[in-house]
Amino acid sequence: MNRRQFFKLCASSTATSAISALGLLPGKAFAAVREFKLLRAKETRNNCCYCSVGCGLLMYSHGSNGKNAEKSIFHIEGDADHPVNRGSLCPKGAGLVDYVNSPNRNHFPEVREPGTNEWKRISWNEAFGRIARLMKDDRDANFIEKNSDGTTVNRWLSTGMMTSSAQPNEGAYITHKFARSLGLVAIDTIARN
Amino acid sequence: MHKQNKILRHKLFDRICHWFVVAVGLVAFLTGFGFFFPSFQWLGAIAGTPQMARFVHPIAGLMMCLPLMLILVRYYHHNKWEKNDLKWMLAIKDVMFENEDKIPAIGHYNPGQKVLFRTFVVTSVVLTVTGIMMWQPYFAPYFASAAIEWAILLHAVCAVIMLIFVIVHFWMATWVEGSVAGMLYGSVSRAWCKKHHPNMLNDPKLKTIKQEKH
Amino acid sequence: MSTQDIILSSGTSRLSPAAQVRKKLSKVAKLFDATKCNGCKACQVSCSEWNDLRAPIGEFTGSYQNPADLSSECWTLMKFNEVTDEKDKLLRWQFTHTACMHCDDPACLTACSTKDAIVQHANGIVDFDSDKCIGCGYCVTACPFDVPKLDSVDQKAYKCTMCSDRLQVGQEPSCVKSCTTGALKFGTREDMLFIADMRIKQLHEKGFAKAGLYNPKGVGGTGMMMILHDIDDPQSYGLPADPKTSLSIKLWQDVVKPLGAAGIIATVAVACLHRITVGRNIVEEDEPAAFDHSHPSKSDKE
Amino acid sequence: MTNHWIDIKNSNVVVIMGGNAAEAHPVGFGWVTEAMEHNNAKLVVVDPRYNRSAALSDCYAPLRSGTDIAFLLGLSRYLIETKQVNYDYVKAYTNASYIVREDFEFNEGLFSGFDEKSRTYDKETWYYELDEDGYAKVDESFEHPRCVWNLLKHHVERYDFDTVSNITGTPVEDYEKVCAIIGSTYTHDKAATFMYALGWTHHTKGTQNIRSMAMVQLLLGNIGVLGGGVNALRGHSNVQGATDMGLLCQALPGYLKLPSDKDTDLETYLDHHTPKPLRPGQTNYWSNYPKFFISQMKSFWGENATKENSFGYDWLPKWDQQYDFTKHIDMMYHGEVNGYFIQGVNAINSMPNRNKTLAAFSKLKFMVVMDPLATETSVFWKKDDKFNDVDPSQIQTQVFRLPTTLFAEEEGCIVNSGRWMQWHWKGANAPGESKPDAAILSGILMKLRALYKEEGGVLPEPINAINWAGYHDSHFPHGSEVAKELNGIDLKTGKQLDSFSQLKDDGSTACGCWIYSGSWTEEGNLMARRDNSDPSGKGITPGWSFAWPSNRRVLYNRASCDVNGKPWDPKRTIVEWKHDKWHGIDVGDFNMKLTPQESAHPFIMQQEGVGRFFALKHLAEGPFPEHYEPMESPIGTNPLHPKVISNPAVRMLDGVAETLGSHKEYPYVCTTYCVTEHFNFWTAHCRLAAISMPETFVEIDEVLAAAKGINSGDWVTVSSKRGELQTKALVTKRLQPLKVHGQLVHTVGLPRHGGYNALTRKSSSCNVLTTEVGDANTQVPEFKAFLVNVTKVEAI
Repeated sequence: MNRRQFFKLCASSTATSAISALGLLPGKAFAAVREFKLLRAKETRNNCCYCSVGCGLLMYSHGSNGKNAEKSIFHIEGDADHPVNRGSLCPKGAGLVDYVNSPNRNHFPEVREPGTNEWKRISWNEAFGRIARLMKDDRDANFIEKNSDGTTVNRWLSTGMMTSSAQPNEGAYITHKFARSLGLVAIDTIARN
Repeated sequence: MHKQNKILRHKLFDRICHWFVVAVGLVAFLTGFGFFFPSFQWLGAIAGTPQMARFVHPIAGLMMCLPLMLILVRYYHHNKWEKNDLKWMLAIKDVMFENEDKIPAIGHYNPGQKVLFRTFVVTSVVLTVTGIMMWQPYFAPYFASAAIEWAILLHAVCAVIMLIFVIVHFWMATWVEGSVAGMLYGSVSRAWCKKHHPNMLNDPKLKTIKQEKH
Repeated sequence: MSTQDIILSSGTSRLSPAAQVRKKLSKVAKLFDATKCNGCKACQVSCSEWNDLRAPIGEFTGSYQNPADLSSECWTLMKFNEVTDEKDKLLRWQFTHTACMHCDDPACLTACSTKDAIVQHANGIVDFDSDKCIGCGYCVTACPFDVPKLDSVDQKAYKCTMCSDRLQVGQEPSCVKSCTTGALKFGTREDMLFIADMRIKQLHEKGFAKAGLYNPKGVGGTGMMMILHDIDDPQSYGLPADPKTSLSIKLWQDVVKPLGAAGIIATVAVACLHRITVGRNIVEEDEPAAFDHSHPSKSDKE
Repeated sequence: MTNHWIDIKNSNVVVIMGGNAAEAHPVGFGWVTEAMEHNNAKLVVVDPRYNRSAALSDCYAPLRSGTDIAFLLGLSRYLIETKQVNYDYVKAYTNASYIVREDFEFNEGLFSGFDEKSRTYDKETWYYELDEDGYAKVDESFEHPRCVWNLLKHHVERYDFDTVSNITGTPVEDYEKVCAIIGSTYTHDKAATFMYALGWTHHTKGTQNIRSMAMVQLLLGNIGVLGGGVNALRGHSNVQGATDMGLLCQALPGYLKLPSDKDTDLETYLDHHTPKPLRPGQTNYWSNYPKFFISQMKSFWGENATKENSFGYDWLPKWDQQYDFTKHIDMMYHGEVNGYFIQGVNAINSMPNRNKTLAAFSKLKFMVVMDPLATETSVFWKKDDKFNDVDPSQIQTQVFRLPTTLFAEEEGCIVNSGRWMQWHWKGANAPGESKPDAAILSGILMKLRALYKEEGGVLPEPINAINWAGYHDSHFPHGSEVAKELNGIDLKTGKQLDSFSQLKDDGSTACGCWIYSGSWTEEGNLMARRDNSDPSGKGITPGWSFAWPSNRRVLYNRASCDVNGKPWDPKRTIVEWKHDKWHGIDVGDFNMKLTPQESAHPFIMQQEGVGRFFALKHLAEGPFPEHYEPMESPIGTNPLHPKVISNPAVRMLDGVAETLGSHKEYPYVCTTYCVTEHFNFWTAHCRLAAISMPETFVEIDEVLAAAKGINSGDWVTVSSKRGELQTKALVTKRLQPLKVHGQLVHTVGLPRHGGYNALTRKSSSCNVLTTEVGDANTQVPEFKAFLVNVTKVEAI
């Protein structure tokens, strides 16, 4: 139970229960100064995912880094060692913990079937299988091996890709290899935008 | 004990009001005294926690002041200033030292009690008004900070005055034996009246009662 | 936290002063330089992040200022004011880092109704102990900067702690750490005053003739000092011109309390003395009257 | 960025124009305040809005959105006329002395070679006069009438103060102040830096905006020196990396080119893309193109790339025209596209012209959205009041939404604007079943391989040949494996390469991206280095991460000293020739084995090794920048040449011209931007950000607001030819009407953070209004200057 929840509990009991219920609360529940919350928390270095200043981050997650603790990030602050930001962060960076833990994160592969109005949870295997099927059908039907001059062009124009500009280089390179090996030309990135 | 005829001094409704005021007033005092003298915050422990004391205090205060004002309205006619009153006041020393022969005759209430009455009128009204102004979180947000600050000051001043007068009231009531019984059971003896409020016996509306027990 | 680190404490009389062994600790301060601030709100967000505060998501109310005001869940707020310079008619967008000023002579602490609920640490930080706070709201009304706010759920007062939890382990406050332009600085008060002095000289050279340090004497100086473009017009930043503990609070604490105590004690003393010296006041004639049957009983019910 | 973030502290004048660093790059802006406080630098902000960068400026000048070129060419004219030019630098390191072909012309807004029908130029004449050896002719005396210097002088002559003010709306006194401050850095001991971002690129002439500035910097001698440079602040955290990785329709990693139909075979392709030097003795670094390309093919196809099959050259798709997203969405709109992958982009909010994009998506057969967040894009088929007015039953698109990890949940390298390749580590597991993008694409690829094996099909060879064998788990290539692959390996010894200078064109080296070579050598992962020491005190931290290329922090740094290797300013020494050797605080951007005289051509990636005032054939609309009005001009004319109003070479897809509004119907200039509190559409999902700015709005100046009876907080309708949206008004002094060509032009400002599927208040995104007309070279859409009307909503 964190401090806020504790307050809420106190408040709800104030509103709903009798004097005696509150009388049971320990007299010295909290010290005047809050405990420093990062002691011994697992610290990981990272870089901000927003703009290209590339500020250094220190991310703090629950657990000792032991195998049984599910690490989840509860605090992110600037890395004072980083030569560019020297510990500082802009408001977006300072609020990163709520981005990582956003209630709007996607959790599972889902599909929306044509004409329907809802998501259906599917397995990764099903997702990969269905996407590959759709791709192959389209590629086999619309792949252009030679242009009108007879030059080998090997392009596939009826499928395209809008790629991420926040994933690491390594993911981006995999993306590039994936796309070009299939013959995709129409790949673009939000670098233009 | 024998049955005796007694004189009705306080009607049942007024007595209930009085003791209700005493009870909630005690709660208001215990929960409120710590605000003024934080060293006595432990008095508020009767509410459970200091937070609960803060929560209870304005409610107890209001529950005290409203019946008190009701009593005050009902007792208004007993507390009109009379001719003899000034003489009595001047003879206060004799009153305190029981020089009975030198004390001017007075009625249902003596001028000292009338002063007490007036004090309670003023303080209860001020306490209610200022108390509401500073009542968090329900009313205070509607008032300006400066107004609330003065309300806090006035509230404290009135509370202290009221407390002092309550002490005096208590002191007098316990000193003048028979008074407490009068407020408890409503009646006082004819002799008690004669000694302390002789003019009361001249009241044409005077009522006597027969009591089974003392 | 050791009580020896507390040099001022609410609700205590002079007869039982707080421990002061560590009074020699140097006081710390935050220096906010309005001339270097660009209103990015990093301080505001990192404050909420560090202190685990999440104010409700509000709505646009005609300004970049969001939330609209400080609250129990927003301890630091950037305020935005568009000001036109009288002299050269140039527009100035003024940003005010609004948070607790950590006064040396804190009105909130003076006004506080509760023992130890507001303390001043040896480093000068004014801190609320939410455990002890009873929610009377006296600090809310007393603060000349309108900083403390009651929480709507637990009814306790909250405000910036200057990250006393970070300070305790030797770190700077979260807002200062995040500040992107260096408009917020943290250090000993001596150092902050020195830096402020240098900076103001630099500003004077740059043409800000009225630049100066906002460190109001009415509250004994503050643990958050501000460099303003125009020290003669703090109101344009949303700051009071002459903040101080109000007369009513002073009267209440310094006059009414001792007088009241004296009055109560005197009354009780006189009563006791009277009782001892004068003795009982008994109506002796009462006993014979017991046999008086002249008046038949009547109902006392009205 | 040619320089890097910390280097801003060395500047004497910082110009923020075409960007808003304080709001979009706040921590980077911290280095501006550093320069102002410790280097007594002056900050100049030129922007249509008095924004949070302007709030701290020493000098602010408003300008009408879309007129930056006039502003900057006027500045060039001022510098030349007042002789505030760094002549030593201009003579030595620019093409000012080069002689241009005789048939090159500029008349009434058009350069020679324009074809009215195709709206394109035949660029033949935009070239130097060559001598018999194929080298460009020069005139060191600058006397030749067709030397670049004289052409330039003539070209900018028209941009006097009044003309500029008449076009830009900038009051002359403000303009003069800006010119004087920037001009002061022409001396050797002063440098100015320009910080720009989408404010310059989001235009139909974005590239020329930047060129105009680069020309100013060349005149002042501010490129390649500490505190100077051409500094694109860049947008997303790894947009630099995404560009390095060639995630564009005509690119390959490392700024290599994807072959086109004209590159019929490997030999032709290499010939087309390997430039010849234009002056004797030039480094002409692109002459190494074959080494970079063949090594990349070895990385792509592994052992399947052999000399016999031209290293798999034919497996690469070839382009016949530019299939950027605007074009591809147009194809989608016309029913020519069946499938679309969207990876970490909220396309429905980001693409220009939302209504068209929505219609286009609705025609897809399938869409695959890979995103950590539940974006509006993934639910484009779902009705949401007026924000997304669709009928799901009518949309036959199969949509897959695949959860991905985000930065905190994966390891790898991202590249900041200073080209620092910074390695980051995983701090937590992603929620639910999320997978990294690399794992998802690998999963699909493996399924495809299986399907092709089972069923056969069209050209399965490249799908099977693409090199996945090097990854120990073909379903999840790890960051470290790919990073090593990008660095490159000597296939004979199996050792990591130290530098791209070791690359070979015979297939004996493999390297994914030549510019990244040196980032993961036999010494280990250099991107993970964390030594923040700055021995020179100039902000160069060679032990922190790895800056491509070759850990070089300031590009073109040979230009920081004169032809003889003596620094222009001893306080700004980067490299120096001393005791017959090069010394320096940074890795020299030239062959440090050469003598100063041999290496005196600092722009080594250019065929002639010098900075170009005259851009040859590289840009679509001319070798010199010229002021053209935005496609939607509030004055409806071009005061310089009424016959050529807007960019003549702009690409106009069929049907787009009809979606452009006129100033009679839509009289106000609208510009869109980010505010400090939000990052595009991402932070709308972040509670702390949503609290600090819960709702979007439109900024309106006081004069316009008074005329329309609008108060702050009132609901208004903003409409363009393409759509309309309702939002609340913010009436402010920070916007002011500008006097342009005899009329008062009002600018309204619209933050681009609207969305309806997040934590912030529901609102429409600004792309409801914007047009897909984009820059003639890069196709970046016009988000900064388009026309709208504003009306008060009486009841809502």
